[in-house]
Amino acid sequence: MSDHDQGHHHGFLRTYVFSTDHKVIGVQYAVTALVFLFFGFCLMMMMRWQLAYPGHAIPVLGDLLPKLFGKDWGETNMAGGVMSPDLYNSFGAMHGTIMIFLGVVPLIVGGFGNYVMPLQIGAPDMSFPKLNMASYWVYFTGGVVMLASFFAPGGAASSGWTSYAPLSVTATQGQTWWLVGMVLLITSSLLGSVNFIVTILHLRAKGMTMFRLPFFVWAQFVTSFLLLLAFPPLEAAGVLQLMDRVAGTSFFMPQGLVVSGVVQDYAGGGSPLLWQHLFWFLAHPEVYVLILPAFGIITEIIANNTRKPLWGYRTMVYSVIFLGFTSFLVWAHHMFMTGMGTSISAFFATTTMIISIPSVILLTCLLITLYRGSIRFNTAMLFALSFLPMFAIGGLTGLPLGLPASDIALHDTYYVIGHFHYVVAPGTIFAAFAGVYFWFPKVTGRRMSEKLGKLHWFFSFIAINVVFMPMFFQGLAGVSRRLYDQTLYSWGDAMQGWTITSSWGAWALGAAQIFFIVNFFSSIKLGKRVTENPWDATTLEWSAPSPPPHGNFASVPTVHREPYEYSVPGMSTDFFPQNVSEA
Amino acid sequence: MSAGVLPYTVETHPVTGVYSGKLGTWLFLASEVMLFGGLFSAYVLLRVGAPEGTWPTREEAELSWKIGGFNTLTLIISSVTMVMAWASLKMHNFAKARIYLIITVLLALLFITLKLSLEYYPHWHEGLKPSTSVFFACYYTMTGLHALHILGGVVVMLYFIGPGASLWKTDPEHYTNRIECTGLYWHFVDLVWIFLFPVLYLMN
Amino acid sequence: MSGSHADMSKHVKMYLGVLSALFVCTILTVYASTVNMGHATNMTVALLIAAFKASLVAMIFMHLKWEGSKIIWITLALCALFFSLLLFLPMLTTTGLPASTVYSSWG
Amino acid sequence: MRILRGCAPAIVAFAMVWVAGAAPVLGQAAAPDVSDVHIDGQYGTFPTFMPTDVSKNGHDVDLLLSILHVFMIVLFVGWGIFFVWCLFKFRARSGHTADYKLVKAKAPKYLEVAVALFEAFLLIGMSMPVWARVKNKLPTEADNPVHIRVVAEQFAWNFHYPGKDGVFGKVAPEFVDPVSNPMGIDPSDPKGKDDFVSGELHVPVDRPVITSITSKDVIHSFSIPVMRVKQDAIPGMRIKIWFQPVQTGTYEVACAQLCGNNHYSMRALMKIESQSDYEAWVEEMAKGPAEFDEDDL
Repeated sequence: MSDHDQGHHHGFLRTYVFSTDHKVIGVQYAVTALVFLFFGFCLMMMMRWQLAYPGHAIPVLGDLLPKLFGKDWGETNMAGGVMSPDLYNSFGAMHGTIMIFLGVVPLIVGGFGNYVMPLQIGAPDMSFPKLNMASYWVYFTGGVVMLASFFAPGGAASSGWTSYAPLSVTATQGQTWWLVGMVLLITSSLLGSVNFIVTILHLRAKGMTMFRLPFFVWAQFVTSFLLLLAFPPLEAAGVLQLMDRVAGTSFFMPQGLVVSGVVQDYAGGGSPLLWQHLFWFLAHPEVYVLILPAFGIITEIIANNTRKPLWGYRTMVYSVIFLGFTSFLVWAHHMFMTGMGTSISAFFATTTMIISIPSVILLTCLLITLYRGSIRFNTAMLFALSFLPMFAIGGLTGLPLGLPASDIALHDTYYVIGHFHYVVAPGTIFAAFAGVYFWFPKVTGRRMSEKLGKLHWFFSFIAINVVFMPMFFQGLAGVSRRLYDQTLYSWGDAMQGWTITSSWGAWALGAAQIFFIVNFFSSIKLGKRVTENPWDATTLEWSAPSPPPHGNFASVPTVHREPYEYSVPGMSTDFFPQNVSEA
Repeated sequence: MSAGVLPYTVETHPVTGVYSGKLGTWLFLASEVMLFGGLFSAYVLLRVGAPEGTWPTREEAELSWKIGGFNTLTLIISSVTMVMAWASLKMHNFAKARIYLIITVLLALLFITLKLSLEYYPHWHEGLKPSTSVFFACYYTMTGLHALHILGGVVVMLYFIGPGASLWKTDPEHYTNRIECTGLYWHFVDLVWIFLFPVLYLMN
Repeated sequence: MSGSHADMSKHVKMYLGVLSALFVCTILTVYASTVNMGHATNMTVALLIAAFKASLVAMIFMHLKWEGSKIIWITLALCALFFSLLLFLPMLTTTGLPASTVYSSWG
Repeated sequence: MRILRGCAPAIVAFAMVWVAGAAPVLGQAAAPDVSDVHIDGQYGTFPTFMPTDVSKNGHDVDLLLSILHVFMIVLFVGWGIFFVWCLFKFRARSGHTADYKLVKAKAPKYLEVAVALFEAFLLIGMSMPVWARVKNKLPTEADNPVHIRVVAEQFAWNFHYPGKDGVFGKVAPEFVDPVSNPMGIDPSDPKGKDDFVSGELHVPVDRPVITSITSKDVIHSFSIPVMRVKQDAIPGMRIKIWFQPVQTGTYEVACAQLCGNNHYSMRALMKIESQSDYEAWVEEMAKGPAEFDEDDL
């Protein structure tokens, strides 16, 4: 990536593999994460076949996979080319885990955060470069452990990405691998978040006050605090579950469990709900870990492509801080159905309603930013703009789930799946695509093809709605999530047409990614060469060469103004970069 | 530019008032608080939820307050020697600091040895295993994780006694800062034990 | 906290003072646990002594007493808040339900 | 639009793939009914998609859901119109520049407050009372409720009825026999003599039903969509909820929480019967199953 590295006599390994340069690490994160995203999506595309045509052999793969992994594997998991319920469950669990912990978070925090954030604040690198490298390699190891778990006896973890005990405790060995993998991923996140916070606080260029930070940096800052304080309880929970599985303790196992008619030999005295508390204590803030950096990315792009300052920058900063804080207070709204009293459920419902307010504020600010702008519709902007309505749908459908009474009908149905996928897939992943199109010229010195990019956007946007919109209908109809075959139930049978629609949407979405993959790889070599600031942007990363050399800036930048000074009256250009002095 | 020229590795940042390493260490400790917080939360929830008479009494738990108390004192002393090592560096006395560090490591190893030989080993052989009861599950997990933290601290200190000590010659202030950060971590480990001791040994 | 040579000697004396205070507290907490003051009181006393000891360690050994860095205090305050939430909210979730909800065995 | 015209061939190609995809969709639409039992009610009907509601309390949940969705659609459409209008009106074109000055708009603030107030109303005015009534305020004995213990296991529902005496026998895990005594009813307890366990949920119409829900192994979730009832079945906890059927017929009970590989097939039938039919069924069931009662005598 950095062919400007001449003069540094490091070997190949030190330059590209065990590099401490934040840009190399950022690219490593992003590429690894994109591979994992694609892999996680492939798992889902296979599951969608079973959902659409239960009991029918999967075309091509139904033959291919048993040949690839051996006869034994084929007979237990894919007899006759049909996915077994066990395989379905483990694909489901691993789809969630991979998408969240190995795909999206490493992409938007590890990838974009690592690459863009130091450049945006005018820093030569992260505060702790070696720690940064360690963070990536721990993440990588965690990913390898997760992948290896597919080959554990009994297959990969199959208790859902939530791994509710006691199901997960009594599950096959894959679950142990999952726990080990999670502990590694959490450790990686912790190392990363410490580094991010210190870097943002300490390595800002001269003149870069906190309120001159690009919004993306603020989003990363708050996200890092979420990772720092919310992840450790899950690590604790992971250790406890590991003890339950390996040392025979019973943290999550109450007395008198009878599995298949056999009384289990446990000391007992544990609580299954303990796992859920520790898990959701992380996993709700985790939602904001997914969404805040996405907001950061699209804010950059929208400000750049409306050619005007952000409407309500400070309001947005306060909202994002408030969001981060409140996200620690809402976790038990995932547990309304576990037998909760009126007062405590009212407490969590109230905090949930409160947390919706700053989200609405963020959305409103971005919407009003469009007003009286001069909107350029490049690919990055198209993805960023689609984020807004998609996130709005995701956010609004959170309301009936956050109110305990309406949650009775919708809890654990496809409505939930539709809701959080609207937030994360056409939300965060679209923002990530927007970021790729936007910062690709910075990383490679070349532009991605706009034509292929627009095709990618168009088909992805249509397809992703075809995938997820029917899920709301199914949820309202009462179809439970995580069903291997929903046609056993009258409501599932009645909604099967929508399942098939959804599946075809998923495959179309997969097909649409071909545009991206072709575009991505061809543009690295063939894309149009660009100068340092192809988008006429104002933030500091665009004042560094494309790609930036080791150490980032030719001379240390000084910051003179707010981040989004576009269309300043009386200027010859419509952008006024942060580092350009008045004179 | 290489990592060496990053600002605020030694000097304090004008706004935050600390150098990067110290800020990083405190942030890390905050996450550690939440890690042990998760364990304490588990302990409290399980203990409060335990039906009458199922939580072991002090006699049933068979944890000797004598060994626990002695180990508490060991860790407290090691905390003092740790902070003395840093104070000696501040007074530019490297030799003394090194001796204090070595004593700290020895005390840490004493703690681990006692824990293994007088507690874990005999308990295990008496059949008091993590699977025996929720109390013992908590006991082994919490003290085990704490012991791992001690071992981690030992490794770091050994590094600064041995190969890491060369930094003192080139950049004494940086070395002193690193010892301060190690100290922060070490005191935190002590602090966790200060809670573990009454919670596990005395409160049954 | 960066002090002169004389400052440091003062500090060293303070460290030794804290050491003896911690010793005394450890003995006190062991003694207090042998006196039967009722289960709740015993627990409270033990935790109070532990909290006092912990604050000594944090304030003096970890130099929090002299720590002027706002960000560290903010982080610790957040930490303390979330820690207590994590400690107490899970216990409260079953309040308002009949006592028979949670049981230890099937009966 | 120019871009879209440029993409026309690709769009056509994509559409063809879709048409090819639609063929199996149409073929599959009439999926075979797996159970031979006729299930009453309407499912997945446009526009609400919600299943038939045969309970006394379901209406409250449905009303809340309807209000919420209208509210959501109004917000989204209003918001979307402004969004699309902005995109069109302020598109980059020659002669048009962005305005550096930020608008001073009060409207979003008022709208924000209005939304917050409406959310507060939904929460305090609707959700909380419904939750308190449906989930926590159980009917008293004066309401003449039916008591049923629901015990979930991988992958079946057990419905434990107290029999004619209306009192449940003692249960303990050590008495469990997967075939003869799935609930682990203590054979020496006289109150348990007329207890019986059914794999089908039978309830009388127009009487409140109090279910006490637990699980033997892992977490399940007791879900009856037509009754707007859902409650996790958690081992180590026995949670009571209630509902009141208002119409006879045969319906389905499902498990809503992933509980293992056959989670999808954890289905039971619920028969809502007239009082006399129900009593006859109880009479019949309380007699048998002879196997374990007599063996233990």
